[in-house]
Amino acid sequence: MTQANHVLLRVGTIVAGYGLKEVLHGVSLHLRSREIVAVIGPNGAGKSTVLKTVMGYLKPRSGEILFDNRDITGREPHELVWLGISFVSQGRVIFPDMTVQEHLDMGAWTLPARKRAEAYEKVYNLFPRLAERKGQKAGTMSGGERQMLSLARALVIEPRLLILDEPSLGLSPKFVDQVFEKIVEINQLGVSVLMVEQNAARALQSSHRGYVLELGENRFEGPSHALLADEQVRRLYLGGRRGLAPEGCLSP
Amino acid sequence: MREDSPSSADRAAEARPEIVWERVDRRVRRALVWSLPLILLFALAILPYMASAYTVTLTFLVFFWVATAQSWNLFSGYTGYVNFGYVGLIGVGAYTTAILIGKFGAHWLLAVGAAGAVTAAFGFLIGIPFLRAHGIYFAIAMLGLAEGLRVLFSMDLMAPLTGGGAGIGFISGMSLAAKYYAMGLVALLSTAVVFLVANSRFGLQLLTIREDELAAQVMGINTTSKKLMAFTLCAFLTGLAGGLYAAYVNYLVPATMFVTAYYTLIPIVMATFGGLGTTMGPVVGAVLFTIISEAIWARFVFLHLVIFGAVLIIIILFMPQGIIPWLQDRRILPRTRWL
Amino acid sequence: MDRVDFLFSPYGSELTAAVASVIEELGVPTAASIVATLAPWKGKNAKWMTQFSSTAPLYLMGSVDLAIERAEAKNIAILYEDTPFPIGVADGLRARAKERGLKIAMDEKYDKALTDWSPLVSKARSLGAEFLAGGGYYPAAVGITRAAAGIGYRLKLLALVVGAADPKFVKDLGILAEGVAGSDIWLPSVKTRGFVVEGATIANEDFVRSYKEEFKRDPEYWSAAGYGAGQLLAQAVNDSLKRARKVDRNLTRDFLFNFSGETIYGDYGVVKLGQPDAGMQVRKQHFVIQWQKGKKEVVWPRELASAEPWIGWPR
Amino acid sequence: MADLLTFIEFSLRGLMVGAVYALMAMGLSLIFGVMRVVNVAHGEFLMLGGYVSFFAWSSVQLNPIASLFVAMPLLFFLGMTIQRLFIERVVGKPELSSLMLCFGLSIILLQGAQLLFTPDPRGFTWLLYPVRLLGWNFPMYMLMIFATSMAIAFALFLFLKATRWGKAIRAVSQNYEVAQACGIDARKVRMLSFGCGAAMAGAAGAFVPVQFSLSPGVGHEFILKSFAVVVVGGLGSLWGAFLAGLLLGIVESLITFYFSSHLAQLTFYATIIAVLLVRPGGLFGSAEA
Repeated sequence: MTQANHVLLRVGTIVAGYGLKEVLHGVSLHLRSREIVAVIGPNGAGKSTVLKTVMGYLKPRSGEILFDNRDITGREPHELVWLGISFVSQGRVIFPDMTVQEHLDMGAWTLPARKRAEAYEKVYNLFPRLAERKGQKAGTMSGGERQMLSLARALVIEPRLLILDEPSLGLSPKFVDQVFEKIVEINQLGVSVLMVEQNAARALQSSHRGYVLELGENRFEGPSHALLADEQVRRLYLGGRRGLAPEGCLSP
Repeated sequence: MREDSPSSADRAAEARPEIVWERVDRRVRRALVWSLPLILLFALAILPYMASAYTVTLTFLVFFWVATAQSWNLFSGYTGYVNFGYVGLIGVGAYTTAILIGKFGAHWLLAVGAAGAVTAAFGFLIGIPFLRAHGIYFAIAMLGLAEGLRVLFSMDLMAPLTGGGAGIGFISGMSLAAKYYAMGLVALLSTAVVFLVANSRFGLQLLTIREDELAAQVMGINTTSKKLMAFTLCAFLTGLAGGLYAAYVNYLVPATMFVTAYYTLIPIVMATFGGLGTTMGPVVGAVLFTIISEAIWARFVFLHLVIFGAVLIIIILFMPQGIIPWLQDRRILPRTRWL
Repeated sequence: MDRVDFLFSPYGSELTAAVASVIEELGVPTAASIVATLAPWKGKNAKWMTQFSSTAPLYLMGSVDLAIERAEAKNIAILYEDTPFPIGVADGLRARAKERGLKIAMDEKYDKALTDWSPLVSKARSLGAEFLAGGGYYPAAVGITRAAAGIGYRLKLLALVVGAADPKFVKDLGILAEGVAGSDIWLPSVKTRGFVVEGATIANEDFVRSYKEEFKRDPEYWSAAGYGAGQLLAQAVNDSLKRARKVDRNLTRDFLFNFSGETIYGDYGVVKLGQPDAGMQVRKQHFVIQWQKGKKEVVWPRELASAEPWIGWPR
Repeated sequence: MADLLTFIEFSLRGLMVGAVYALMAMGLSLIFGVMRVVNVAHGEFLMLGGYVSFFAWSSVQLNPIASLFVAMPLLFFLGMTIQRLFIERVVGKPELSSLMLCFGLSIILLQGAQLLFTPDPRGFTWLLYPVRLLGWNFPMYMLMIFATSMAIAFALFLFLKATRWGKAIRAVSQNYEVAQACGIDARKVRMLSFGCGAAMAGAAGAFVPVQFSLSPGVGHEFILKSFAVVVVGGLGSLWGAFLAGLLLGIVESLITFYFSSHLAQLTFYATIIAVLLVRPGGLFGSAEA
């Protein structure tokens, strides 16, 4: 498709907020093809707001967003899906009264009818547990299963860019590992990933590059292993924990 | 939602002083501010001696609509809880007066006072459970209440008091002038109460509930008791107005007293048009709409309510804050708490 | 309103009731032309307004006589809307049934918001009622007739106010309207002697003829009521002019309360001034009408009947 | 024994009236579920459906079932237009806006109908003869209306369950943001749902001139009953609206027969109040609110 170093997403100094309150005061970031980029930062840093603005749920007051060199600033969320961007929102509240298969049907909204069966097949191969529960309603599933379902739903269209908002929020440690393993696995299939994470250390370990936001502004950025190794970042954002050796990191 | 809180609005006004009103010479302004209300009050006071019975009756109705629009505004305009069962409160007030005069031969003064008290008590009692329901649920519950009262008041159970479906007639013993002055006082009282509320901590707390009830709770406001206070106050004023209205109608039938499309719609339109959560908005709305109504009523009976509906839609879509704040935003009127 | 000498009243019971007190306060002689409720007069000691039209209880009283004498019904079910006018109609039915010894099998009112009459009509049938009477306004007349037909209810007589007298009734219900009885206060065909005004007698047929020439259609009852009330007030004014050479409110009023006679609308006569129910109509009669072959026929009282009553519904 | 039979008879009778309530309430619930708007003008859609059916009958003798094919599309497009022009602007705004907007629409449609169609009550007679069923006499038209209503209700369930756009409606009502993240244009779905909701009310209305009496104000009684129905069923729940519609039809019929129509009406309003105060999410529905 595109060459490896191509910049897929470029967010240029966006300013955005809710009502009278401005949350982002000019945040910039970019993501290259086949990269996993993690955005971390303390509570209220505006991490999720960045994603909401990229996805078009929130219109930026200034700044621009380019996807594949195309200006997508202020586009509606559903339009972005047609361009190959998938979004998994925070909290895993999906469609409680719909079955697993129906979730995939919805995920396949932008696919032409003839391609859907094949797409379902691929996703079920990636998430064998879901294949066993095609008829189960999402409302009756556990938190971890619902997160997998959310990912599956977002992957049906084989997106070029997958955007994840707090994928590990509220999951038990066992599931947290599973989710991050899955993200890396998805990435290896060729999907670029932009994620926002509360669990900063874990996110940096499973990403190529990272951004640190604070109070709606860029604070640090760089390769994830470098951020993990950085004294200041570790003290301020990783709870001062040592022993998070950069060895576990993905190579850029 | 109104984007400008009163404080920020005041600051904006200070920053840009080119308000149309303020271009007028200061002394002229002061003279106008003091003389206009006095002239108006004086004119209204001598009206019954100067004008025809028709004009007096029409002005009486303007007073009634001012009082009801203000009362509706006092609760719904400030808290954002849409009271779709407003006619129920008017009905309780009206029936209290009718029963006390018609069945017990009470003096009208006592009966109308009692109407205020009974309606306030009624509002307080139903407020306790009803105000637990939020937003749309409250609106629907109130609609159900008004219709339920209509049926209840026509049932045999209540017939010894209400006369059932056949209605209750009585002679109020009030002259037209007495009705006029009494309703005028109720309108004045309602406006005064709204003014006091608007400029108090209480009013600010109510507005906070309207903007975000959860946030208000977090800020330590006991939202339930504030809403209940506002609702009871609204019921009290409505009861007085409804009681005097009964003296004007002289004959109450549940089927014609509890008409939502009339007694609930009109105060809502008047208050919303003038500006919810303002002091003078409902007055402006009531005066304007009674005149419009009277002008088109005779020739186009149905058209007159169509216009009410259309105005409501236009306001909601294009100037949700109402005419007074709209004029303030356009710097035609000053931002003062008197409005 | 300050400088008028007399008034025609507004249309309808509730409006009239509402203005009654204003009229009394201002002292304007008024003949209330279309109002069937008693409320403005009953126990009110009215001094200025008289009832020109008839009262609700008179509407269906004749049908009770018809049911007893011709249909040989043994009992009656009274079913009526819980608003002033139908309540008055039911009062009349109840009083006449008691007076004539007709057993009351069911006596029930319903809320004006009722949309399905079949439970109530079924109840009347389960109580064995042979004569069903009452109603309310137009929707009730149609609804009750439909509900009765829908359950296959066979009645000796079905008499309903006001809707059953409406020409639409037969259009909406077709064959089912056949044999349904109703009440009419005035018909173009009824003969009256009318008033002698300035030497010329204007009777009902004269009124109908001129109306037809003017408007190219039959007058409705409210036109006749208005005209009749006009005749009455004109006579009252003439009377005042004759006595005092001016239009005097008191003299006009006295005439309205004391006169007893006939206009094109029919008989007129009210309770005299000073008595408890002063101003209330006591002389105006109602006819029982019945739909027969798509036409409205007067079937009661006998001396005014245009056709023999049909017994048994549905046809 | 006779008492039990009477009880069953009136339950069945109520069930048939309840089918019309169910149709209307399902539309109301659908609209609420998708855009959190209580369509106070829903009764007027019912009224308009009634006039379509009435004029179809009086001009070309089209029976009410056939006229559904006119009434439903017409109301569908009217609903979509109203949604696009007015309702869409208040979606997501405080409920004061949407409630008052719909109230204004309701008054305009009601008074407009009075100007256009006159306040005269209308109706026509169709299949009005008793049919023996299970030992009781039921009017033929009632059986037909019941069967048609059931068919329409199930068609709606099927549409929502099995079609692409039907599923999209459910998706938007359950999670509007995720539905957008699937590529679904929520504005189109809102238009579609409002159209469907209006068409349901129109379908219920098509039976009004046969079963009840049609006048411009007829919507008022029905909207109040529908509120009771959706409140019992849980606002936003279609199955809840369906079942509660039938249930309240039965309850109304039984109370009218055994007690009085006043008590039956009062039951509706008391139900609204009681349910909202005890379980704001409805009896059958989820406790969402």
